[in-house]
Amino acid sequence: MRERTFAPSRILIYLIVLLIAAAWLAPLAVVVLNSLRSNEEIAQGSMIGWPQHWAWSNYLAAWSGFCVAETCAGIRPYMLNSALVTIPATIFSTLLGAIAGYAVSLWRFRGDTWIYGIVTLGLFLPQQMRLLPWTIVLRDIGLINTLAGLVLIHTIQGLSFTTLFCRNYYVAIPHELIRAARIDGAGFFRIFWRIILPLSPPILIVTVIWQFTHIWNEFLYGVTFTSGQQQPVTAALIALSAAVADIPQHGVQSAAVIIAALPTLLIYLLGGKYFVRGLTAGAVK
Amino acid sequence: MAALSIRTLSKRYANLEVLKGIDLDIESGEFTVLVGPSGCGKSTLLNIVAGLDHPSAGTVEIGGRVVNDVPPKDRDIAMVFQSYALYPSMTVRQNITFGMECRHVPKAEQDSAVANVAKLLQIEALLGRKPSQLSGGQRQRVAMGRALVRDPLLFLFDEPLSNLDAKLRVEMRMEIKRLHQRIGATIIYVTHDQIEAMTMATRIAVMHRGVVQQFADPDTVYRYPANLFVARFMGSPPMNTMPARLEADAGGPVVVIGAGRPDEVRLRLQGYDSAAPYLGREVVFGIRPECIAEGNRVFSGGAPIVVHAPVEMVEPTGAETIVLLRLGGESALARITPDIRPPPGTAAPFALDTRRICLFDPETERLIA
Amino acid sequence: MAALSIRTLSKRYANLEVLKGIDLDIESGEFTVLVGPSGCGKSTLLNIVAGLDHPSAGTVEIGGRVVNDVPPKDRDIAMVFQSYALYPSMTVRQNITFGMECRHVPKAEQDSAVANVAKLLQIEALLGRKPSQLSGGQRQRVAMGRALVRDPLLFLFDEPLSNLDAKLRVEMRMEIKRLHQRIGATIIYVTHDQIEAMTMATRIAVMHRGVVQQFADPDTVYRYPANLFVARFMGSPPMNTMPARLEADAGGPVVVIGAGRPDEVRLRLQGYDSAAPYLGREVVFGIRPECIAEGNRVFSGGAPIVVHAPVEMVEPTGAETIVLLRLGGESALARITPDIRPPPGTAAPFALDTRRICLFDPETERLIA
Amino acid sequence: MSNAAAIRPGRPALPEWVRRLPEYLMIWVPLLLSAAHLVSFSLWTIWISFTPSTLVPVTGWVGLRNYSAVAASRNWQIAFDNLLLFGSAFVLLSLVTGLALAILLDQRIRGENLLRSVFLYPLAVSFVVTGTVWSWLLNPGLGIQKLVHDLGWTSFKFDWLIDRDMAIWTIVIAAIWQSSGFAMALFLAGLRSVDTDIIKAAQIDGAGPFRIYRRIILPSLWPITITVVVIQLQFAISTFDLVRALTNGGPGIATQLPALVVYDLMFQRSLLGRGAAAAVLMLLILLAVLLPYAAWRYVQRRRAAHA
Amino acid sequence: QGAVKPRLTAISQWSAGSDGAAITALGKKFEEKGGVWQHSPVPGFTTEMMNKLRAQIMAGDPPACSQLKGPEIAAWSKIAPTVDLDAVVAAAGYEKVVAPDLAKLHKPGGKWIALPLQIYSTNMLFLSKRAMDKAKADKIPVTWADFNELADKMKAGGVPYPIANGGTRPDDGQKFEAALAGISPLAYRAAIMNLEKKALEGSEIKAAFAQVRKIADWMDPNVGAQHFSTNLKRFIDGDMGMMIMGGWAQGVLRNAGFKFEDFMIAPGPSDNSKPVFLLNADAFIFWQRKEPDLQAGQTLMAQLVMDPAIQTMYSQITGSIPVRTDVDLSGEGWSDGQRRTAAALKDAIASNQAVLSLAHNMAQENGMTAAMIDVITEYVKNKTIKPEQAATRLAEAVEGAR
Ligand SMILES: Nc1ncnc2c1ncn2[C@@H]1O[C@H](COP(=O)(O)OP(=O)(O)OP(=O)(O)O)[C@@H](O)[C@H]1O
Ligand SMILES: Nc1ncnc2c1ncn2[C@@H]1O[C@H](COP(=O)(O)OP(=O)(O)OP(=O)(O)O)[C@@H](O)[C@H]1O
Ligand SMILES: OC[C@H]1O[C@@H](O)[C@H](O)[C@@H](O)[C@@H]1O
Ligand SMILES: [Mg+2]
Ligand SMILES: [Mg+2]
Repeated sequence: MRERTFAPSRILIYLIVLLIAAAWLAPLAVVVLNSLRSNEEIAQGSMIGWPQHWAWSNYLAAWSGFCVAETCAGIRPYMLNSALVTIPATIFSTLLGAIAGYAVSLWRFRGDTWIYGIVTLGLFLPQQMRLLPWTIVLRDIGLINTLAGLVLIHTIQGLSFTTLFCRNYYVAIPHELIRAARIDGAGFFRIFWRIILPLSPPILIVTVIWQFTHIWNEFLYGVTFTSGQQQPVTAALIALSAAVADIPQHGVQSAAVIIAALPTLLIYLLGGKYFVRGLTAGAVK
Repeated sequence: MAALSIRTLSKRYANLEVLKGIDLDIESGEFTVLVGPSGCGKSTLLNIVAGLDHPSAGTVEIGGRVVNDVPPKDRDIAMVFQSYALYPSMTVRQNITFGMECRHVPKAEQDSAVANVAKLLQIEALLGRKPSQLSGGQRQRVAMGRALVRDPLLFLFDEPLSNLDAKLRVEMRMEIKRLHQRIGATIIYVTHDQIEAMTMATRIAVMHRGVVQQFADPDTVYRYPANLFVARFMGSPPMNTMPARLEADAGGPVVVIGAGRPDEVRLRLQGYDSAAPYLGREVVFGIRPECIAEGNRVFSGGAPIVVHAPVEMVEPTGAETIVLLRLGGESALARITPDIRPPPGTAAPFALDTRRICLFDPETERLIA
Repeated sequence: MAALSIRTLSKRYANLEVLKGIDLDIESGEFTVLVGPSGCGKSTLLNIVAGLDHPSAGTVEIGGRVVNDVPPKDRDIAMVFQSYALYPSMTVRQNITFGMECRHVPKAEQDSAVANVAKLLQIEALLGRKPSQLSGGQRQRVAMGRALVRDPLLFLFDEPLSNLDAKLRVEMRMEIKRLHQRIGATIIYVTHDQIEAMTMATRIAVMHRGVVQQFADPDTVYRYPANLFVARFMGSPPMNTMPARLEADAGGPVVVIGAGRPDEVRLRLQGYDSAAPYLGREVVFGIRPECIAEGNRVFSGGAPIVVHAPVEMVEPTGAETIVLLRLGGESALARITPDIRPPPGTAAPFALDTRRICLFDPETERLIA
Repeated sequence: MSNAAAIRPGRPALPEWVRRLPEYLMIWVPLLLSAAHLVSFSLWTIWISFTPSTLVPVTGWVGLRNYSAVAASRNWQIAFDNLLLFGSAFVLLSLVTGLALAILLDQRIRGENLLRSVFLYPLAVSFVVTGTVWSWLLNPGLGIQKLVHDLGWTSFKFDWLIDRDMAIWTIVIAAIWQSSGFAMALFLAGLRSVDTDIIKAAQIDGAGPFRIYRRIILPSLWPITITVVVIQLQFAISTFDLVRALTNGGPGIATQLPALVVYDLMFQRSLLGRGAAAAVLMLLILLAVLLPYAAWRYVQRRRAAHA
Repeated sequence: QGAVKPRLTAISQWSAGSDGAAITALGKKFEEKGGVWQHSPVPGFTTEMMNKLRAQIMAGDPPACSQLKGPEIAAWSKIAPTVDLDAVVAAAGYEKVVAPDLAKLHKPGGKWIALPLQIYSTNMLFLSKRAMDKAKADKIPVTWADFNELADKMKAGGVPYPIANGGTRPDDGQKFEAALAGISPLAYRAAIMNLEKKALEGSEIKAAFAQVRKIADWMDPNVGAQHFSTNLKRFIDGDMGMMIMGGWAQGVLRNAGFKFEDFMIAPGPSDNSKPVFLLNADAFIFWQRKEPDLQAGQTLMAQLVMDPAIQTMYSQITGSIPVRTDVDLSGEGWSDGQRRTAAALKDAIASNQAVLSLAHNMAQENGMTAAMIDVITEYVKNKTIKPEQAATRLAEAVEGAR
């Protein structure tokens, strides 16, 4: 099974794994290579190719050069917008999900299964369906066209995932721990803060990774509920890719894609190890 | 004054009735041991007393006040959980002080309390460690420390020594007993260990299927088990029980095992007057393994009855020898001195201490005498 | 022929040496019990024998063949895991036949083998169930069945009864012993239960910190523990050990406990000739609790030495009474008959069986005599 | 210890519920907000599906007209068929791929950490980017086919993207690339939590690696498999950005999917009522999948409780 | 102006390329006039722009002005109050210089509420000079027969793909509308603009589909769903011959650095030899706001949009032609193609052959358009569908979407 021997079968395993890994990396490789080719070069050859002249300028253009209408600042300002939405929404949805998951799994209260069932159903509700209702809600609470509105949307919608995964993680925590703390005189919050939270890093990493990438990559709400200079980075990316009134800017577009994906890629690279570990305890039951 | 009164307490989970009308009165300063087979409701009872679970019916009184609606932290209880339930992310010291922290005890007071308890439990050197860095026995002591640092009305211990090896168990047992004697605390203690139950309790409550079968001091429980369940549950190896007839004879009542067989065993009884109504009827005869000894054993107070019985199996345990023998065709275990090992397949003489046998009604399974 | 030979076997995990040069020769048909405190390397040893783990150095021979490079399935071993390790997705029957299926045993043969084993273990009614639908004891028996259905060179049992309650344990113990007697299998059996070790083994291997401390038959291990570790590990309560002086006296060697104290205890020794070089020196004196009995106990073969000792604590366990007393100022436990309960704080007479004491070198901690 | 004192008095000044108000708020507010938004949004959509709303929501009642219009439309029919095909192919293949990857990674291979990241990283990338990049790779005139042609093998053909019958498979490919990593992570977690003693027992029983996987490990992955299936299924049903960027429903309308139809009806065609009807139909499809799952879970729990 | 500083909040989907450049230039002018320009580009598709607009309207916070065109102007004007522009329009004398069909679209209730900004014909014919050379042709095709003949010649002359084109939904729609309008502008008007049942079942529709099939057969199948702009280089290189595209392609070509010598622009084929103009006009709709500065901004914006200088500037960036028929295109900065387009528009109006583009949402509201394009795009991509079948489906689709 999990043995380290040197048999031909192991060589075969390595071969297969490396082959699949290569296939998995191919799209990334293509984007990286294209980010270093000029638009003209790409237009002449295919989308797959080795750069003839390293077009580092693509990155400059992508980062701070290209124009979205009258703003010629590349994707830089949009990155900031995305961060302003993604970071708080990730933190809020994770924290609230952790508390909700904790309450549902370890405290049991009247109606908890119902509430929990409905909340998890949220994973399945198509988001196209929610666009207009959100419009009405944001209007009524005066948050339309604000980053705060987006933070609210992503926090509430994110609760479905974070609650589900935190609950599944917390049900594995022995109830005795909570009971001991109650006997010790600790209340709901103190138990959460002092006992549950210190045990949570693996699952929090899973939810943070998940929430961060989903919110960062979201487009529909991002463009609908923000204006002008507030738009998220996905809007800038789309401006580059869906520009009909221009010849394709594949080089710059690729560079922008890479830059825009850096935060999420980094978060996966750094947190990937814990991702599997966190799932080991959750999601499974 | 009763420190704890439980009245017609019952608890049901969905379609499972876990506790069925429990009544218990525990005096202040008593050391009550709760025993019973797995799943009989011991932990459930403890949890209800602690306020961690709600009864379906009945009341719990602590110190004369009904506490059904009092949250756990206001019941003034300390509890040690079977699983230790140490807070994994806290150090030993923090584990112990957490309760005081919750109660806003001043820092200086916390420190001196920890110092006292750590000294008592010999865990001074461990105060800075996390639970994961402790051995089983050390964890156990920390869990204890968390309870002992307080001065509650009631201690609840749920199988607190179950995970220790034999040596450490003996040590801890002594320590708890000493503690009880010193501070005179009221304690309810769950265990599945016979020796613990017998040695620590002022009274033992034997539970089975959500009902208290017997609540009495250890000697009574051991010597006069209220019914067959208690008889067979207490003691290891447990009491030998077998069908028998009670016959009247010139000299008084006689228990006949394997009546009519060539190897029939007849035991004359003395002082079992309450068995009179059963004369001439079937009974269940019970005798503890230690009441069957090697043939030359002298039991205090009278010459024993000696029978020759075939030996089926012999188990020397070091401190004694367990022998599986046949009494009137029925299997029985005997505990004899370690030096004697009768060869299986032969017959050997065994001394029976008939002053300490039990008789049960085969229908009701209750103790007759 | 040795069924299993282990030569200078060692195993290290990173910087932790778990096994340190183990040598063991186990004869065909032997029932070897492996005991030792938690973490001493018992399971590791079993795993290496089974081929589930690789030794860092040394060899394992089974049936005369070095098997270091033989995969587990070709070693002809059956193993019962401490955790049962039943296949959760298979029925009881499938769990039992899985090994035969792997070995392409014909269906008819599988069926009859299952039938035999199921009858033996009384699990016929359970064959269609999944492990999750079984009680602990039933699971245990299925795990057993999986091993017993085979006819291997070697059985390995890793604490197979550890999760059972006292009653079931006794039953299973008997069954395994009977099985061993019937099929004469070679067995290595890990346990932390004293009684199991003493009653089942033909030889006991006591391990401590990756080293075999003693490998001998149960009586020898119990009676002549090779060193203080073994002395204190075996037996429950364990052997009393205390510092003492060995003095020469007109009548021969005398052990003096608490020399010079008013309550000094002097015990004359008989037949401890090998202790001669220690005359006039400090030794560690060891006596088992069952060798200290009530004053009027007669030990077979000779009048006991009777001492009056202060009683500190009394623990009636039902079947006997454990007494904590002081011998020359040193604590010691005694096991006396259940009816006698000397009041703590007073002095009482105790009979000492001096034919069965042990003396240890305080430096090397090895048995002197 | 003195027993005379009764239980220490609590803080009688504040009733229990007031003292616990913050905790009630913390539990209930987020959960209720979440549940409320889901319930009310769904109800709102159901209501809209019975109104003649077009550009913006309006009141009115058109009965089932929106539903019949949706059901009768070619787009929906194609989308529905596609969902069956795409859904089952994607779920099955990503399951198999994820499992295969997990098993491979479970072989204690060197560089596991790196490889895990390689299989997981597509999750970090937005669907829009995935769709765009795969549309480059799969476009016969730009991507793989062109590359192979340029390398000299001119008869090579890989033009699923522009082939009506095969285009749906390009979405399958991209979706698998994007999300099998998640399945892998879950399966790997599952494999890693199989009790090693059980595997050892099987080795002792004489089972080889293949048999051990087939008979011991894989059966124990059932619960995880269900989780993976449910999550991938919801992914399949709500697939939207990816198709939009990869095929935009084409060639022609060959790769329509329900989520795309909903969006198209609601926002592109400004037929809110019909779009809502399509959304409700989608929800019904979801329920058709989830209800049996919920029932299965319920039975499992019951059985576990009784065991 | 005077008291308040004019301010304009605007939404459009023009974010990149010549579209982005043009609106940016317009913004500059607005600012030069002392205004505050607050443009919010919504990248992506028209749908996203509309989502944004709808959200703002539902929130009671519409932009002062937003991009919208064709029949959608009428539709959207029903959901929120718009600005009555009659006075400014009258002041500028704009009505006189706007084609009447076009003017109608921008005053749905009889009052001006929106202003067209630029005009494209969606059926312009772009010819690659190099491909023409390969085919040894120099005559610009006038009818579909000419067109087909030239395509054959190109094929024979070594142009692998006589037709250059994109494969998006509007691209496919354009092929059809160009074919039908070129075959019979009357049938187009009846079938597509007026949705007359008889016309929809007429033979012209089938003929148009047949012509579309020919066009599709001449295209590189690998184009798939790419934008037309992906293959502009191949077009210039003579790898591809002709492109039926809106005038904006000129802007894109110029923006990409190609020269006027490399290609020619002419009105799309017309079987009666008189130019057919498939009208596509971008416009701004003005939403009612109470804020004086926004109102001032709206007035300023309206004036700018109608200003011939601004329209000139705008069209020269994007490749469109001005809405105003009185702008002189003979001067510098205009291409032959634009001049031809302008001339064609004049001729087409005169001969009643200026019709509204279906593919670019001028002829019908979005729902109807999308239903019709569904049929067309499927037909283009699926060569097993017969023209007759397609015609039937088109009629059915119209019924279904009504
Ligand atoms: N939350 C629950 N829902 C349903 N049944 C429960 C629940 N908690 C406990 N039970 C059942 O109640 C019975 C009593 O449980 P309890 O934990 O009190 O047993 P116990 O006597 O402490 O056993 P053990 O000696 O094994 O600890 C058991 O049969 C158990 O399965
Ligand atoms: N894979 C491993 N890596 C590092 N240390 C290990 C590993 N496996 C076991 N050990 C260590 O080796 C020692 C011996 O372990 P082993 O399981 O053999 O103990 P044991 O004697 O069976 O104990 P127990 O009675 O508790 O089962 C322990 O200290 C354990 O922590
Ligand atoms: O496809 C690009 C073109 O689409 C047309 O519908 C718009 O009116 C133009 O402004 C735009 O440049
Ligand atoms: Mg319990
Ligand atoms: Mg072990």
